[in-house]
This record gives sequence, structure tokens and C-alpha cells, in this order.
Amino acid sequence: MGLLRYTLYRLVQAVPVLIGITIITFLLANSAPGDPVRLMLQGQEVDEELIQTIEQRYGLDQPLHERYLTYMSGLVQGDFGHSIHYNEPVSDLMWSRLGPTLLLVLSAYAFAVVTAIPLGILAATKRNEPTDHVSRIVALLGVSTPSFWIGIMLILLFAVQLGWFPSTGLVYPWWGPEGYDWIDTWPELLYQTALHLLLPMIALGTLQMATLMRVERTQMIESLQGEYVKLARAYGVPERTILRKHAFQNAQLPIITIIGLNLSTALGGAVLIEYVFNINGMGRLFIEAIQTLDYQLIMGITIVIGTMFVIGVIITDISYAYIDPRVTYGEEE
Amino acid sequence: MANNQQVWTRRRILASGAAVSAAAVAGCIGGNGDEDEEGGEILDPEEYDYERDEPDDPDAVSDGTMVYTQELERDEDFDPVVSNDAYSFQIITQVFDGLYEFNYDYELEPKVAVDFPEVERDDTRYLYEIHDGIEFHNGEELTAEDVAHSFTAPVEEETPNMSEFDMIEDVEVIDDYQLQVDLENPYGPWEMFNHAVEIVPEGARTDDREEFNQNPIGSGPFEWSDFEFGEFIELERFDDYWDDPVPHLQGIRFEDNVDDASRVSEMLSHDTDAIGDVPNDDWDELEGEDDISVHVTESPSVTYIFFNTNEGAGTADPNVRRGIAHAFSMQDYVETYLNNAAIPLVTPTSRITNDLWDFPIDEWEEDVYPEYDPEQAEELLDEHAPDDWNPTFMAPDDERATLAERVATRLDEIGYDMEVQTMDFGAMLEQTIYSEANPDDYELYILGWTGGPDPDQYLYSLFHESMEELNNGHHYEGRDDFHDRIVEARQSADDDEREELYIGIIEEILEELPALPAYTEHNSMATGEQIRDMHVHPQMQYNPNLVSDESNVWVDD
Amino acid sequence: MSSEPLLRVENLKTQFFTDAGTVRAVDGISFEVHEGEIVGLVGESGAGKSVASMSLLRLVENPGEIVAGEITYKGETIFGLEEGSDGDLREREDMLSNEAVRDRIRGNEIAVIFQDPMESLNPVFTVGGQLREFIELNRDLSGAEAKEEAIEMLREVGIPDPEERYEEYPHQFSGGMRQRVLIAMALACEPNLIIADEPTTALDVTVEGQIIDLVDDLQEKYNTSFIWVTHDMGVVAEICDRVNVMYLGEIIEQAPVDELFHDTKHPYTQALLNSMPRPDRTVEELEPIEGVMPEAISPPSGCRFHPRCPDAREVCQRVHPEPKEVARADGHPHNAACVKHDVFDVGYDESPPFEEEPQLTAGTPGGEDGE
Amino acid sequence: MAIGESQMGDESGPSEEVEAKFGWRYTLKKVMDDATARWGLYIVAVVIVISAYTMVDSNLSRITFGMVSDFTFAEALPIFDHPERIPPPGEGESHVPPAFHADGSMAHPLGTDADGRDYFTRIVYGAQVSVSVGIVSTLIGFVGGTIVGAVAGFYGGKIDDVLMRAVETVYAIPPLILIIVFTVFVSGGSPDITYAILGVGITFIPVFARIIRSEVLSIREMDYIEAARASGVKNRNIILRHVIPNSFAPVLVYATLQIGVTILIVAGLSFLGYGAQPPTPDWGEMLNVSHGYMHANVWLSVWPGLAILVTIMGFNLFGDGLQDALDPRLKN
Repeated sequence: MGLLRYTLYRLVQAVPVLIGITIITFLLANSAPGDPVRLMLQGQEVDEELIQTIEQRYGLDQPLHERYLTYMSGLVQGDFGHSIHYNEPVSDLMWSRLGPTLLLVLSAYAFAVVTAIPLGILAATKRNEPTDHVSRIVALLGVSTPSFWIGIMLILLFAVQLGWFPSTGLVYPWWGPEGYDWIDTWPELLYQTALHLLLPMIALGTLQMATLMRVERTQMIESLQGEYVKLARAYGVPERTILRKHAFQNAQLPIITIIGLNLSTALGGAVLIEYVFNINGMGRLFIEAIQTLDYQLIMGITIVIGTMFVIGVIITDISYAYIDPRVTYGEEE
Repeated sequence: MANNQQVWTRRRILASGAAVSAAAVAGCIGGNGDEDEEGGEILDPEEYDYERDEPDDPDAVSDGTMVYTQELERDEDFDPVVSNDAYSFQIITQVFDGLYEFNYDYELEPKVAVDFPEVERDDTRYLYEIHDGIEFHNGEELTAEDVAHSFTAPVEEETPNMSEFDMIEDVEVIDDYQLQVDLENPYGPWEMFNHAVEIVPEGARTDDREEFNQNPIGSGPFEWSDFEFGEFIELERFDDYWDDPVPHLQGIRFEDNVDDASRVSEMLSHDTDAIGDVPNDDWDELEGEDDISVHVTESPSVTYIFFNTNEGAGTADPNVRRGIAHAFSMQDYVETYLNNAAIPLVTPTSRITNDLWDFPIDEWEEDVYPEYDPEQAEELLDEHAPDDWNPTFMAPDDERATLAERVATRLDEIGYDMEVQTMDFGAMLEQTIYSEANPDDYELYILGWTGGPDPDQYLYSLFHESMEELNNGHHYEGRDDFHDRIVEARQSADDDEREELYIGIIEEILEELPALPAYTEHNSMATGEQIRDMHVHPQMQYNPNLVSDESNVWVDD
Repeated sequence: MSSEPLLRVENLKTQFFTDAGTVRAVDGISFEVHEGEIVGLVGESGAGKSVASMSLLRLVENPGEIVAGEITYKGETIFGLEEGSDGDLREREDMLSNEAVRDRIRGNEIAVIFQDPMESLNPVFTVGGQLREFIELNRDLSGAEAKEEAIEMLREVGIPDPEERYEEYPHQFSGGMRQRVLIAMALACEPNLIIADEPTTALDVTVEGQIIDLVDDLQEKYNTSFIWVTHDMGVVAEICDRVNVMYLGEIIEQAPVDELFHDTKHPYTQALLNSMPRPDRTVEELEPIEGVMPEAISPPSGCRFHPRCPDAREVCQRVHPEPKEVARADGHPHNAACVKHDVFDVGYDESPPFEEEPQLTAGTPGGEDGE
Repeated sequence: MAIGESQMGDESGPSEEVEAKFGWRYTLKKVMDDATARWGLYIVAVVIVISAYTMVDSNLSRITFGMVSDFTFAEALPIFDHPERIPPPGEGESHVPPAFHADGSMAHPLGTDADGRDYFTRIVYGAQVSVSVGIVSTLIGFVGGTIVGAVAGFYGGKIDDVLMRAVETVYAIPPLILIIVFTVFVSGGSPDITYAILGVGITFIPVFARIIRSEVLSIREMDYIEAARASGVKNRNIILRHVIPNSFAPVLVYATLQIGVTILIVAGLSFLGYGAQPPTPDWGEMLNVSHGYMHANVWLSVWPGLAILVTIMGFNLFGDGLQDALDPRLKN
């Protein structure tokens, strides 16, 4: 029940931020010299009335604040406006691109968590032993290497040279085997999905993995020095139980927070990775939108991605609260 | 389409390195053309020829399918009346038949038409007869009505394609298999280009144009199977195809990958069976793979450096233009940058066009075309260029920008400070050809153009005053009757007369240099070894050219 | 007093091997704990009390290590070395394995109460859960029984409506309450010996009082032995039967509590006593101990206390005294490690007063020297 | 009762001692003591020296086509070509492989690019862009963040709420995306490194603001601030004289680490073509260009990547070391 109230509390808290996102995006999109439509239509010799019809359609003849209100009133009804370049509703365009990005980002996270936490714990327990040093070096390299460069190198090595993995694109499980005339069964489909996902997943996940690993290590070390661990030892609790239960849970708290906050790096990285691996996700849609200065589309994507981040953070906060009883009793900050 | 002009631009003005093309001789690398592929050496498609590669047992290969990766995204418009980007058209040409179709020599041959038209009324009336018993994929028969509709719809509906048919005065259906097309006045390019219309079923199309655009019905060798917007298109062999040969290929899937490197990765890792447009620098790599073959052909795509000839611009003086032209080496640029993808060009018309019209190219190359000669450049500029002159050179942010940088570097070496502004393609068009050509804005810009077999397709569009601020921004006034001669040439159907006029016009252009012809790009494609009898077609929209009298692609497992 | 002590520690040495050098945290201490008595282990922080008590459970964290001595509990060897044929030391056969110590000794034989009740409980588990876990672990009870026991124990240590509190989290408990929980934890495992490591230091005085009373009662009720580690002579006076005073890793005086208070034999103990208010004596002013305890990494030569000792003489700096029996009080020896006692006979009286850098001798309280 | 305790010396040092330890010499010494941190320091030093050198150099010769012919150290040193100058026809060969390669030559240790420019030179000059971008934009974020954070933290209440909401908002949009949108629109469709720097800087204000704020919140309560308040010192002065200086150390650490992040992001930005523009020798931009040759000449993609990797690693190592030195608590 405390948890429920906390959840609501966080949701309410998020509202101003979400509104803020729309404001920032809107202001940026309209900060361009000349109005966005003319900016985007540059390169096409279009007669005045066409421009004017478009301008009216997007209410560009009205003052800024009124335009914002118009935009918002559309937004609350799920209307993100209309892409001038694709001549499609922005929401439709984004909807079809949401899946791949989510698939990519989530799997990258899965990869990061699954590798980082054991390695971090290992490093913490084997502190200052070779294993520790190795894992620290890995982590260091991880946080220092541009994800897109990792991607390029992975493609060159594993796709082009060795030919083990496909170099581009994804296979979407939600299309089902019937979506691909070269795939017959579900297992095959999932196998293909995994195969296509692996390289981009690693490229995007490495940074996350490295960051988490560093934190996990320090947290475990701190946690293992905690009094409650001493106590558990003094009462004859086996080391394994101590690791898995007493030390572990506490160490995870900061990890959860970090996972939430790093979502922004991950979503940003998705843009690069989708570009390098030619994945039809939000990221590439964003690049295309930017290239064509399709401002309604750009606003839509930015807002959606911002929202994804906020939601992600809320989710992590809640699971934090779930693990750490202290939070729900108004001790956050 | 939200804005025609953009698509239109995309069709003709080269938005990227990818060329819409045609050629006199198509070829497959790995044929018995002599190959010396040392870097620097410029590849010449004419050195390659190919022979057919037919399966021993056609039935055995009748279930082959392939994936083809296009080099640019489609606009996903598949109604030939409306559609106007080469990459949607690559699907359209599989699904529809044309009244006439280009062969590998880029000459039109009858397809739906039984033969070439009878011409009457001083070259303004064309009589067409079409085959009977041609069926659309929906079972309806293809009649003269449909052909008429295909001719008139673009103008009636003011689609982006109207400019190709707006010289039509009237179309009259004589009976199911005959029709008559009247032009307002004689139109030179008509028989060479414009009457190669793709034929749509009037009934099915007019029922629901939106639906037809996303789920087209033609009479072509392949029919619509599956389509995911922005993702892929799957076509299947139309087994009741009326014409011979029927495709070996059972089905084909079109995807796209705009990123050169990643597209090549796909090919190298065989994630796809074929890719369009082999990037210049990956040529050797792909050709080196023994399970990949590379195909190339010339194209009617020409890239120029245009000069702002408006009064007040430093480049208003032809001597200055010539000086700049002498300052750098086009040859060197093509060698280091496009040795596999393009070939230097001395005329404003493409090589193919030149061959079809046998223009005196060698002469021009010898006498008029300015070659690399720093001394002369310095001389000319010192004499004619304004004092403390720093011209602006605008280029789109692709490989063409590096040409601009080279020009600037060379000029810099002889003491002229030129600023290169590279920008987004659209932004550049905005600031050059769609601008008033204010001398303060720019002196030079680079742009490519895709013409056709007829010189008019270059000279009228790029040099006639009516096309100022539409296709060109050089604002060249020309000697006495320059512009009249261009119109005169297009409105004549007498080839000798036209050729003479064009030679004059081209020579003036080469002497006055409102534009410096740079190079013509090739059409290329790479395929896995299992894909057989594939030959890249001169007409970009025909690629991959899956079935014709001259080739019939099959898969060899 | 029963002849065979519950716990015997002989010449225990625990050292920390740091890159700065070897820290002799515990340097050869010996003491005993008998059935049902509360033994105090007193000294300033850094004297090695806690390390000593952790050593008893073999819970010294590296770089620390027990390097010598013998710990016998109920005849079982918790720690013991012997000289191997090759001359270097190795663990004795009869020494309990790590598992044995973990499973048989820790918790169910010897339990611990730590100094900081705030930190000692795991914030992410319910108080009850933690209690139950330890009970289950150390007494073969089913989960349900363990829970009952836990609740019972909470009531025992005076936590109101334990059923509800059982489900609550540490942060919902006050410091005193948490300490009670820890005590409950210790008792619930029904050990014979409880090591209370400064259990009241973190609490404020009133609570401290309550806790001490609580322990007193429970100790009588369960007749559990205690090792009470503290720096606070006051607490010692209140509950300990016998006291061991530690200084810099060594026990410098051990005696029954009254004996110690009334007939103090070591200047350091004296100093400790002087530094605290005492109901039984009225002092004109409290006398803080001079100087700071040296680092155990480089202990002074001779008597380790001599640099701070008001009675220091030349000899103190040369001779290192082991604790010797200097008196007897009702069957218990009163040991002290100070050469001023005749049993040592190293010529203390002849030796000239010890001179050192001024800041150490300066302000030496008067009236001490010629005692 | 605790008297005894408090009077008996306690070796855990009181906070003044720690304060006293925040001296540059001390910090530096601590950093140098730590092997890894030392390496970090070396790398950072080298990179900074190089960029300083090339910056002076390129300003002498104004690396636009301005005055390539002018004297440049680069040209004085035989190993350096001009980083942007395209060799004239005949001279200079494109796609020369690195020296260790069979067809390589010591003349071009890392080979040449498509234009036949010496890649080593371009890599070296690339340091300048990356580092100055990293430092300048971090500085912007640092200063901006300090002001916002200090004000928010010190005054609290409404101001704090508003500022922090704003901060959270900016924080919610992934930097890369926010920066691209910023650069593209503010530059009116023709992005450029200066917009990128500005964008990155502004985007990172929130990040710094947060830390400063929390620091301020803790410091605000400290006695000497109370004292200052009581003795009627103006708030602004309190912030400037007491609060900011004291919250400096942790933020400094963060800034160092942040430089790495910034370089990473700007690399991505340029890779997509919204940061440095050709022919500027910027590592990200070079990766962008070389992406087109990734099959033809993989080395063009390898070197800039490695350069970025090493540089960022340097800043990270150094930052970690600094952290350990300044904030012993975190040292394990």
C-alpha cells in the first residue's frame, strides 16, 4: 500500500517533467531562423500558397504560445502531428519504429546486467586478484570506447571477415514466421532474431555493462564491509548465503538507480547503433527526420524518447522502493 | 505526395551518388573484358561486354527467389502515373509493362505496342497498335483505353510526371487495340523517350487510387505479393504472363540500405543476394571476392560545376571561368575518388547520348575542353579576376564536396582564397538554383543531372532560360539566339537538323563555360555467385532487370 | 568457580600485514572466561579489544591473521598451532575446521552483540526475518518454531507488541530498540558465551542504563557467560565480574572488578579510572590521560605505556613486563604488567625518573611521583 | 560517560584535517602515488600538450584554406603534412596502408586517407578538436551548473523547485538527441562544431547543477555558514566565498570524468555529421568519412577510434585517481 502511494506520487511528480520536455522540444524546433516549414522545404521550389496551406495546417501563422497550445491539445489526444516528408501521421511512423528500438535497448540492458553483475561481484570478492584487475580493465575500456566504433569493428570482424553473424537489420519476432518467407518455424524465427540482435546488442550494451560493473564492484565491496555482514558471519551464516543474500541485496540498490538513469545514454546510443547496423528503429527515424528537418516528426520522436526515459526512471524507482523499505516511508532524495 | 518538386528533384537532379542511368554498352565485370583494376586507373564500362548465361534445365531453377537491396529508400508510391522516384520505379517496372521499353543499348523497342508508331501530321500525330490478349494481374484485358489513360492521367491529375506528357494535345482511342496521340507541336525527344509509358489498368486504378498506389496491378512479369511500409516488398512471378520469356525467378524481395558501407557489409556477408550501386572504393574488394560478381554500365547522369554568370559575379567573365577550370585536374579527382564509379566527361551531354548522336567529342576534347594547367589558370585569373577576390563554392555534403575542396586547394596555391560551403543537399539547392543567383551568394556550385538519350534532356532543362531558378542557377544569357536554338532543336523532329543545332549549342557552352562538364557516373550492382544471367540495365528504373529478351535471371543453388 | 574454564585464551597474537608494516593488534594476551561470569575487556579504542574478540571466532578479516596462541572452548581447540617437523608452525589436527567453527561455534556456542545497532541490522530485511534466519541456522527449529521463538525473544528483551514489530524493518526501530533486537538475537541462539563488543557505546546514557540492566537480568536467567568489551570503566564497574585491561595489544592488568577498582596495580588502569567520574570517590577534577596512544605498528620499547606513564622510570623503557601475579583476591589472581611491583625486581626503585620530550611529561599531575 | 572516549585520542581524523588535505600539491602527490592514475595523468598531459601545440600551429596558419601557404610548425617538421591540404595531382597517394604494412612506408606511419593526406598528421591534429570541445563544453556545463546548483541549493524553496524541475527536464532527453536537435535547429540547418560545443555545454548544466546543489545543501547547514549568515554577510557573498569553494572538490572530480563523456558524445555527433565538418581533422568526423571506406581501407576507421579510446581512458583514469585523492571515503 505504501508502495502504491509511492507509485502514484512518482507519477504525479513526472507530470511537470513531461510537460517540460514538450516545452523544450517545441522551443528548440521553433528556434530556427525562419519558420520550420520553410526551413524543411528548402531545396524544393514550392509556390507560396502551398507553403501557406502547410503553414496554416500547422498553425504557423499564429504566435508561438498559441501554436504550443494547439500542439499540446493534439498531443493529449495522441496526435503528434503530421510528417511533412513522409506525408504520414507522426504517430503511425513512430509506432512502426518503436518495436526495434525497444528490442535493441532492452536486450542491450539484459546483456549488460547479466554480464556486469556477476563480474562485478566476482571482482569484489576476488579483490586485487588477477580476476579483479582484468574485469576492471574491461570496465575501463568499456566506458572509454565509442559504441558506434565497437559496432563497426564487430561488423568488420564477425559479419564480414568471419561471416558468423548478419551485419545489418533485425528480425522482428512480432512479425511471426509468416512475416518472413525464408523462415518457417517459431524456433527458427527466434534463433534468427537472436542472431541479428547479438552484435548491435553488444555494441550498445558494452558501455552499460562497464558502468554497471564498476558500480557493482564498489557497492559489493562496501556492502561486504557492512556491519550486518560481519554480524551474519558471527552467527555462522555461510559465505555463499552472505554473498547471495545479505551483501547482494544492499549492493543492488544503487545499481537499480543507475540502470534507470543510464537509459538516457542507451537511448542516445541507439541512434548511433541503429545507424551503423541499419536498424529501422526510432533512432534512424530520428536521423532521417533531422536530415529532412521534418520538425513535427523530430518533436514527436524527442518527446517519445524523453517519455520513455521518464517511464524507465519511474519503473526503476519503484523497484528500488520495492527492495528498499526505507524509501516508501518518505526517505528518498 | 506532399510536395511534387522534391520528388521531381529526386528523380532528375542527383540527390546522391546514385545515378538514374542508361548506356550504349552494358557489361558484367568478370566477362571477358580486359581487366586492369589498379587504383587510379579509371574503369571504362565500354571495355566490358558479357554473354548470356542460361540454365541447362529451366524447370529445375523455376523456384528460385532472391533478395535485392536498393541503395535509397523508396517513397513507396507504386502507381506509375503518380510515382516519381527511381526506387519505387524499380518495383514498378517489374509489375507493369511499358508501351515501349529500353533495351541494353538504351533504344526503345516495342513491348505492349506491336511496332513503332506511324507518324503523321508533320510529326505531331502518332498511331499506336497494341498486342491483343494481354491480361492484367486481376484478369482484365489490357486495351487501348488503358494506354490512353496512362498517357493522359499524369496531366489530368497534375501528377509530378506531367512534365513528360504535357506536350500531348489529345489522345484518341480508335478501337480496343489502336489509339492515336496528337502533340501540340513536333517534339524531338518523343520517340526516343517520352512514349515509353508504363501502362495501368484504368478501371482498377480509378476505382481507388490510394489503394492502387500501395497495391498496384499491372500486366508485367511479376505481381504484388507482400508489402511492409518502409521495410520490404515481395513480388511473385505472374505465371500467366503474356509475353516471352516468362521469368525463371519465382519471387523477389526488395529491401533498402542507404548506408554504402553497411550495404556492402550485407553483400560481403551474403545477407542479401544483390545490392544496387557499388560504392567506388568497395569495388575492388567486392570484385576480389570470388563468390561475388560486380556489374557496371554507363548512365546518362552527368555532374557539372556551374558558374554564376550574373552581372557582378567574378565568374561573369568567361575568362575567369576558364581560369578556374584550368586550375585543377578533373582527371586526377576522378582517378582518386571515382575511378570505378565515374568517367570524366567533356560534354554537357552524357557519353551515351554522344554515342547515339556521334558528336565530335575528340575534337572538343582536343580543342575546347580546358585541361589542368596551373600556369594558364594563374595567367587568366590574374588578368581577369577582380582584385582581392574570394569566391564562394557551394557543394552538397557528399563526395562532390571533396571536388569543391580540391578546386579550392588548387586555387589557394595560385593565391586565390575560395570558400567552400558544403551543406545539406536541399539547403544547397535552395541557395543556388532556387535563389536569385545574387552574385554575393555564390560563384560556383556542383550539381548532377540525369538526362536521357536525347540532348534536349540536358540542354533544355539545364541551359534554357525558362528553366532558370528551376533546374539551374547559372543565369547564362548566351550569345545572340542561344535559347531560341535550344527550343528550335526540341521542336523539330528532323534528326540531322537537330544534331547540327545541338553541336552549335554544345560548342558555345564549352567555349563560354556557364557550366563545366565534370564526369558521368555509372550504374552498378553486385550479386552473389548464385544469381545468374543478371545484367545491370542502363535505365536505372529497370534494375534489377529480371527478365527481358536479353536476360532472364535465375538462381543457382 | 568451576575448575575448567569455558574459554581459555593463551598468548593470543593477531597481526595485520599492511604495506606500511606489521600491526601487532593483539600481542600475546591470555585470559579465561568461566561458566556464567561476565568478563570485561577494557581499553582505549585501538587497544585491540575488538580484534581480540573477533579472533575468538576466527573472524579476523585480512590482511589480519592470528599468528600464535591457543583458543580453547569447552576443550575444543578453536585455534591452535604446533611446530611442524620442518620447524615452522602449522595448524594442529585437533583445531576445528573453518566449517566446524562456522557451523558449531559461531552463533550457537558463541554469539556476538556489536557496537553499532544502527548498522548491524540489515536495512532491507525485516527485523523478524533476520532473527528467524539466525535462530533457524543455529538451533534446529522449523521456520514456524523459529518465528515463535523470535517473537518470544523480542518480548523477552522488552520490545512492546513483538508480533507487529516482528514484521517491521530496522529503520522503524529506535537505537535502543535495535540494540535490544541484537541482544534478543544473541540470546535466541542459546549460546554459552556472548561477546558484547561495546554494545552500549552508541546509545545515549539513559538507554545504556536500561540495556545494561536488561543484560544483567537475562544473564542471571540464562546463566550465559559474557565477554564485555568496552572503553568505559563505568560500565565495567556496573556489570563485570572480572576485568582485563588492555593497552596496545597487551593485557596489562587483570583482576576481579572490586579488586581492580579498589587496589589498582597498573598506572594505566589508574589513569583510566582517574579519567572518569566515580560515585564512590570525589575527585577535585578529572585527570585526562596524557598524550595519545602510540600506533600499534611501532610500539614503544620496554613497557608500552612508559611514554605516557606518570610513574615511568629509565628501566621502563628497557624492560618489557609480562603480567605477573601481584596479589590475590578471593581465589582469583590479580595480575599486572608493571615493573614498579617488587615481583618483577628489575631495579625500578633505583632507576632514575624517565625523561622524555617535554610535551609528554609536561603537565604530569603532581603528587604521583613519590608514592 | 563518553568523556573518557572523547579525551583519549581517536585516530579517525576530525574533518578539519581532511579539509586541510585538499591542497594541490597533496592531491597531485596522491594521484602520482597511484599507478593507474599516474598513467591517466600522463595520457591527459600528452594529449593536452599536443592539442596546445597544434592549436597554436593551426592558428598561425589558420586551418581553413585561409593561408595554408603560411609557415606552420607542421610544415617545419618533416613528419607533418598540412592536416587539411590535399596534395596536388601527381603528389600524394591515397589509401597508403600503415607503416607496418607490407606496402606501407615510414613517411606515413598511419598511412594516408582517400585524399592522400597523411593520416598521422590528421590524428594528431584531431586531438585539438576533441580536447578543446571536451574541455570548453564541460566548462560551460560546469559554470552554468555551478550557478544554477548553488542558487537552487542555497535559497531552496520555490527557486529550488523550479530550477530542479527544469534540470530534471533537460536531463530527461538523451544528450545526443537533445544536442542534435539543438545544433540543427539553432544553426538553421547547417550544423557546425561551435553549435555542438554550445549544445553539449548547455545539456550538461543540469548534471553539474545536481551535484553542486547536493553539496551546497550539506554545506549550507555547516556552522561557519550559519555564522556568516548571523554576522549579516550577503547571501551572494556567502555563496561565492564559502559555498562554491567548498563544493569545488567533488565537482572537479566529476568534471574530469565528464570530459571523457563529452568527448564520447561529440565523437558520436561528428560521426553522424552534426559536429565538426570536413575537412576539419576531428576524430569523430574522420570516423564519419572513413565509414565509407570501412571495407576498402579499414585502418581509416581503426586509428581515430583508438585515439578516442586512449584519450577518454586517460581522462577516466585521471578522474578516478583524483577522486580517490580528494575523497578518501570512496577509495577501496
